[in-house]
Amino acid sequence: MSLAFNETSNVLQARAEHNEKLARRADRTRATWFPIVLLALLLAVPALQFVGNFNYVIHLILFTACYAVMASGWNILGGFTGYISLGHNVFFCIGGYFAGMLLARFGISTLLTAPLAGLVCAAVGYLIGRITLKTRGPSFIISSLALVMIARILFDNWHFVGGANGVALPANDLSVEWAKLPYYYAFVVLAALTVFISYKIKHSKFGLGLRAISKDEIKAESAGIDTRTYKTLAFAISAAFVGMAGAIWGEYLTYIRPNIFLIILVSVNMVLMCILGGKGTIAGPVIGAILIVAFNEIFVATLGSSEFNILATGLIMALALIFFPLGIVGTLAAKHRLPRFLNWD
Amino acid sequence: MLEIDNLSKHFGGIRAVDGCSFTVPKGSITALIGPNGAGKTTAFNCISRTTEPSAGKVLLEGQRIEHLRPHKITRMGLSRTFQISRNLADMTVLENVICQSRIGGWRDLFKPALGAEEVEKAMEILDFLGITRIAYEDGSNLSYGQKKLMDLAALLMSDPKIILLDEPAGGVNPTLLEEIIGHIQKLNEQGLTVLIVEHNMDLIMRLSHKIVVMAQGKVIADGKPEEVRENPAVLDAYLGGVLEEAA
Amino acid sequence: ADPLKIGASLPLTGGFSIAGQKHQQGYELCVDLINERGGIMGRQVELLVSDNRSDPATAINQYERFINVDGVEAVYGTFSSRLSFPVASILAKNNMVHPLPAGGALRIYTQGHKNIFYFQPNAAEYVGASLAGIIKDLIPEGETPKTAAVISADDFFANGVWSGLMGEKVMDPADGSLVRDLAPGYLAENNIEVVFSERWPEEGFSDWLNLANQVKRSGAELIIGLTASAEEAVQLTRALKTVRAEPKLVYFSQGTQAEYLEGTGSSAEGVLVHTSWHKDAPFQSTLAGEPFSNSDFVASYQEKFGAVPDEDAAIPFAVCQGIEQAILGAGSTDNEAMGKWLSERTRDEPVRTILGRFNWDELGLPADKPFLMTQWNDGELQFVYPTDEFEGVSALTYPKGSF
Amino acid sequence: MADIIQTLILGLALGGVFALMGSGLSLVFGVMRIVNLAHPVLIIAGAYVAYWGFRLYGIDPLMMLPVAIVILAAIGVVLYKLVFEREARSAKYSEMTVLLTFAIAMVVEGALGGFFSNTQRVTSPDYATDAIFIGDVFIPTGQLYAGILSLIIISVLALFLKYSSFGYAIRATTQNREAAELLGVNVNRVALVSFAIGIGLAGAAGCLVSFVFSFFPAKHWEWIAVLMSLVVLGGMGSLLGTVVASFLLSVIAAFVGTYVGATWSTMTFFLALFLILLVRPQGLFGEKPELA
Amino acid sequence: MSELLHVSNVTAGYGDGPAILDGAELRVEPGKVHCIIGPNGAGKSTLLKAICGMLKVRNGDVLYKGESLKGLRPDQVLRKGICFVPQERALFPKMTVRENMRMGGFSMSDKSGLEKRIDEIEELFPILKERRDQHAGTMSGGQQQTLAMARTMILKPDIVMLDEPSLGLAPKIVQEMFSIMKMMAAEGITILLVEQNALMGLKNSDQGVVLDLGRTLFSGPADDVLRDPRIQDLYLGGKKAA
Ligand SMILES: Nc1ncnc2c1ncn2[C@@H]1O[C@H](COP(=O)(O)OP(=O)(O)OP(=O)(O)O)[C@@H](O)[C@H]1O
Ligand SMILES: Nc1ncnc2c1ncn2[C@@H]1O[C@H](COP(=O)(O)OP(=O)(O)OP(=O)(O)O)[C@@H](O)[C@H]1O
Ligand SMILES: CC(C)C[C@H](N)C(=O)O
Ligand SMILES: [Mg+2]
Ligand SMILES: [Mg+2]
Repeated sequence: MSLAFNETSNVLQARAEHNEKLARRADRTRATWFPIVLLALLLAVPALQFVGNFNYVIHLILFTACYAVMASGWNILGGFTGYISLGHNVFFCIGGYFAGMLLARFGISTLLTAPLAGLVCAAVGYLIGRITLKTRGPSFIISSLALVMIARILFDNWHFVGGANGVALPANDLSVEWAKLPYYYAFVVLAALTVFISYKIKHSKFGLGLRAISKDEIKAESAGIDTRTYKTLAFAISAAFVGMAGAIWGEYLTYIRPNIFLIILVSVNMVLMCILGGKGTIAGPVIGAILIVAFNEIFVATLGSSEFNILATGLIMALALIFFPLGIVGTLAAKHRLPRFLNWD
Repeated sequence: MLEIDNLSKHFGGIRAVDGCSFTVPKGSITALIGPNGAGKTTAFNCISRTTEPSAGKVLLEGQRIEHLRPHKITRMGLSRTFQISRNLADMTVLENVICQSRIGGWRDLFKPALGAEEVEKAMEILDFLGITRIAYEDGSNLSYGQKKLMDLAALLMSDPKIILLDEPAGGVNPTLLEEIIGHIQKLNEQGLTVLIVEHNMDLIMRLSHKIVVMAQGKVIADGKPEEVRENPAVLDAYLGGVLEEAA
Repeated sequence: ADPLKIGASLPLTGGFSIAGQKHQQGYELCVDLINERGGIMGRQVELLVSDNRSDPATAINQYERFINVDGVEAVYGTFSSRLSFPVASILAKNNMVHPLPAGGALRIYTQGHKNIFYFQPNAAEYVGASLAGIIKDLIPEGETPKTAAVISADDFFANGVWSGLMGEKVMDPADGSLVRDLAPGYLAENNIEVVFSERWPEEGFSDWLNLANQVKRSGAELIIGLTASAEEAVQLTRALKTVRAEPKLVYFSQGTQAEYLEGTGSSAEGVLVHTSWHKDAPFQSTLAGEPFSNSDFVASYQEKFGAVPDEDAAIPFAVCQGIEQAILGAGSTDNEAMGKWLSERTRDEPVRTILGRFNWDELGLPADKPFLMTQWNDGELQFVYPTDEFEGVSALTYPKGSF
Repeated sequence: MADIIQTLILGLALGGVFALMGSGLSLVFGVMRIVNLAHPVLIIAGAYVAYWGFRLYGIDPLMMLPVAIVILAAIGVVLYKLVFEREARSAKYSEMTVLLTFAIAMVVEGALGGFFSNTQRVTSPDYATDAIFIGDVFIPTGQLYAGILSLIIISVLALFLKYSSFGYAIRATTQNREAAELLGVNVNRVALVSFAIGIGLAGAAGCLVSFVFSFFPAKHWEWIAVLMSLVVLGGMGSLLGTVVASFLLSVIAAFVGTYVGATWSTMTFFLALFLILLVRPQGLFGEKPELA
Repeated sequence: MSELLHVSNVTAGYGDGPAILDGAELRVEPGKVHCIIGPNGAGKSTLLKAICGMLKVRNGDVLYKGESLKGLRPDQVLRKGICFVPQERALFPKMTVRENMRMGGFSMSDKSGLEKRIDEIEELFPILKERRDQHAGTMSGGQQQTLAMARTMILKPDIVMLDEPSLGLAPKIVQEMFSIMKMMAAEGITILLVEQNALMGLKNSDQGVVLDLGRTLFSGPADDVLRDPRIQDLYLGGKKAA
């Protein structure tokens, strides 16, 4: 067999063409208009109260927004940085108690103290991160689980804040149809803010560093990234968002008690929403939150009750994970089938 | 520029690096060679602090660095590649490369990840290495050689003062290698210091100003290429009869 | 006519599932019987039950859905103080009558909610009175236990009982204010010295043998185990048997259920448990305007579910009866009117349920209604105290001796 | 003194049970990198097998061991075929499995609840509430039997992994799936079998648990964190580590329970985990990771 | 010309990505050493993976002794007598050197001679004997490569496919390795290797193959490949190769 070409330049040219054929292109189809339209719609929803009683719709959106905040916040650590925490509800709890006790003792609404609660959580998160972020992978996951248990026992035995029995918080004075609105707006705005900030983080040097950490910490470190600071910072930021959500949630429920915050279902929900929607994506946590809340509602409404409810929830979760291993946004994007409006990255 | 003083690293009973001392003069291309398992990679790891040395000193421009965390060392201008290339999956090659670019202070942290200038610079480097087509490919979906090249690209991105290359030529096509050698020489002329580990003797002989030979964790020879290739100890321990053939 | 919708959110799964499912049975049975008898004011009752998975936030959520989406005209309460506490605020905000089947903690009632009505004998803090009564009334002087070990789950209800026994102050942690000062406590009043006391956490406790051993070592003659569930009662009983404890008297706050007997067998002998209901109590009540006795309840329950009911099914049944009577009394499902009617009940014109008569004080707690004390004897839960309420009281076995 | 010895015995007694509960978890993680959050609920499934054997036919729970192992191993096979086989090649495998197994835990819990109701159960063979008294000090017989059996089972397993040819294949597959495949290992079958063994261990643990603790479907949530901390503390995937950690922690917990307070005894597990991670992130018997 | 292995017009790629190999041809003759060269990313490793069953062959066929290997799993291909040492060293990092060697004989049905065979091979590679109980993952790059090579010799397969065997080896060891390879060839083992150390590879081979653009551009006697100036220019590093 002889050479299939004559001139070396032929090959070089053929190679250029061949490369062109195989090259993967940059993906630049982002739909920022969609989240903005969504936000505008959500801000208008309470107007429905003028024509009827839509308290439940408002409650559902509020609840979804609350989880969207937590899931997006979690995503900064779990999605970008690759540290799966099953213990983020600890910050939900700390935020809830911090702002809740200020409300109980001094009557300051949590809507005002939420940012402060966020800061407190960031500080606590920073300290805890300093310890637990030494471990990686499954060990980290489990240390986070242990964190919840420790927090649970401590809060259960802290009698100043009511121990296991918790504290009742005063409800606001608004009439039934308007009582939810302050919290509704707080959560919707907070969700928008969280999404916006995670978008900013993801596309910053900091975000790139976090993603590098999630893949190979040693490589990241030797690339000049201060991994320890980056990841504790990511931990603190994500704790702050979860904490702010906790602050408002406590007042909304008018009751704070360790096992409202510190049950595994809360932290798993955050994780699940991210994974289902697409870990490390911007839209993922929001979509995950919407879907999980919706599933929940559908099951409770249609199946009413019973073990079947748990079974079905688990089943949906398993199927989603099997068929969308990268989450809905992630998997569709990998297959180049992501509808445009879901690409917020 | 870089001074290694009595460096040791023990793993249990194995003395991977055993009281090793040598220097890398500023502006030079220094080669570190030696048989398999001599401790070259381990020495690299100690210098870049990916491994904690058991004893000894490492000085970069007169400053001791063996206690610093790796990113600090990198920020001081010392960058390295890995013998078995480590790359970041789920990130495009472009991101892999840009990830390595230098970050100034806090404020830089929140700048856009892929700044236009950086992308341009990165693309130039990729183009030079002939791997533009994989710029948006996932960092883990590469051939062995492409990974090595990507590593090299990342290194060039970081504007280092001194680079440590661990077998950069391994698995790279000879034709491309020629170009890379040329490039390294050019950078060197512009003032970059290079410490290189390689088994490709041809490359070492052509490139380096100084050769350090290690065996069993110790430096057994240190000098100009001409001197080292005549050294019987080196011939015996490392080269066999290869050199004659290649020359 | 449209069906009359009534909603109940219950812990059908999760930690409280055993009790929660029985509550569902109780509500269902009652609603079925009402519907068989023609419904309330000619309207069939439609019961909506949702599973809140023992989670307070979900419970709140579900009551809101009942009210805002399903348009229920009345609600039944949920199980346990933990869940009832937050639900109380939400129902108060929505001006619904809130009948509680199980929510014994005093603090639920001291928050100032109107329209809240407890359908059990009394608040947790006062349970100890019955135990004290037994010791005073049924045990010959000189043989009464002199020392006690008090061990308790860290549970809302159990903590309440603890406060009453030990004479603690009940505080509201929200503002640090005093809710009730219970000093000196039922034990001190009866000259019983507490030689050992300990609490175990709400979840995840497994060191029962160790705990039981310490109880035994303390040499206490009276063992008070404030268990939060039948499961804990089983664990504790088995552990006490293993370490061969030999107290004179044992009281648990949970353990009336068949599951308790199954898990402990003959070790249950002589164990006292308080209860709000007993199958042999000869209470007469009304259902759908017709007379309905406690034994009718036992019979119809057995017919429907093939088992003997326990208090976890009986209490919700009583709640359902109470709401029915309130609607009839108010003449409509106007919750304000229903609440008014209920709070106007008196000892002579009470609500009549299979738990007996109910009328409430201004807090929403039943007035003048003692707990029943039962004891496991010969594999049967026998009613032993108080002795003067009705016929058919069995004798107290004393001392208990070994397990 | 008697108090101290007694506390020690009680700690050890509980440790034996935890060791077996944790070992299946450890095996499945060690071999397949699956963090199996469904393990505790499968232990409960195993306990149900023992329970029904006891209740319907009066069979001693210890006699039900082989039955439970077989049944649970079969469940393991089904789970593997349905869920894990297709996931095994995914790069995100290890963390994916945390969530997948969480989902499975819910499905199993729901199914168990549906079949057996949420009522709490316990088997009561005579030895379950008996004890051997030596003077003032007693050894609870139920936990003694459970502990001895669990150590036997674990030892057999450890020997099997270390020396059998299949054990080699298992370890090889864990470390480098592709390489194992290239050397002629049918990696899917290896994964399948080892998963089945791990779940079979849950069945064995279930039998022992059935008379030591009472159980109901939702009970597994209480165990997850405790078992996980044992496994992490011992060093992920190290059988020996899990056993040592189980005994160590149970003993410490017993002392804390006696001398500090029952509330704090559970805390021991988690606090110890935290402290260990501080000084030895890889756990007691884990491999030291690369420099962090 | 009798051929042992025939890769005809094979198309293959990763996942549902583009076809990396597009019409690759390869004829492997028994008892000879074949060397594949080509630029980085040409698809050389991909070709070997496709042969051994790690990658699905989309089009075309792989015939071994006239039988198709398409659709077989790697462990099945191995049992047919084709042994593959991939480029990323296929070792078990947390097993000792000795255990790694034992794994090499995993597919043998009769394991009685295994230990002896390992001892024999260890004689050839003294470092392996010395480091017997060290975990493979902690060995130096070159040591790992040696181990991976040595391990394939346990089975005495029909065909050995080596992806850059000289990678990271000291010159002296490279020489040794090539002489071992020749030894194997002399014993009748057919060798198919991919080399970026192309000069060295071709000099020690009988047949040379150039793979580029996902296709086979040239195949013929190794000397011809070495001598062609265009190939020198494109793949061997230019003039100095001569
Ligand atoms: N983590 C470790 N544990 C034990 N021994 C180790 C470890 N890392 C390296 N070694 C040993 O230290 C010695 C030096 O290894 P090193 O990787 O530095 O060699 P090298 O000179 O880079 O060799 P090569 O040219 O083959 O890459 C080797 O004998 C190796 O087996
Ligand atoms: N796991 C993978 N997933 C997707 N694409 C891959 C993967 N591995 C390799 N590729 C692509 O296939 C092409 C060929 O890779 P291959 O490894 O066969 O090259 P090679 O000829 O062996 O190169 P080298 O000499 O650098 O080893 C590369 O361009 C690479 O982008
Ligand atoms: C009597 C019990 C059933 C009451 C319930 N445990 C509560 O929390 O109030
Ligand atoms: Mg090396
Ligand atoms: Mg290759």
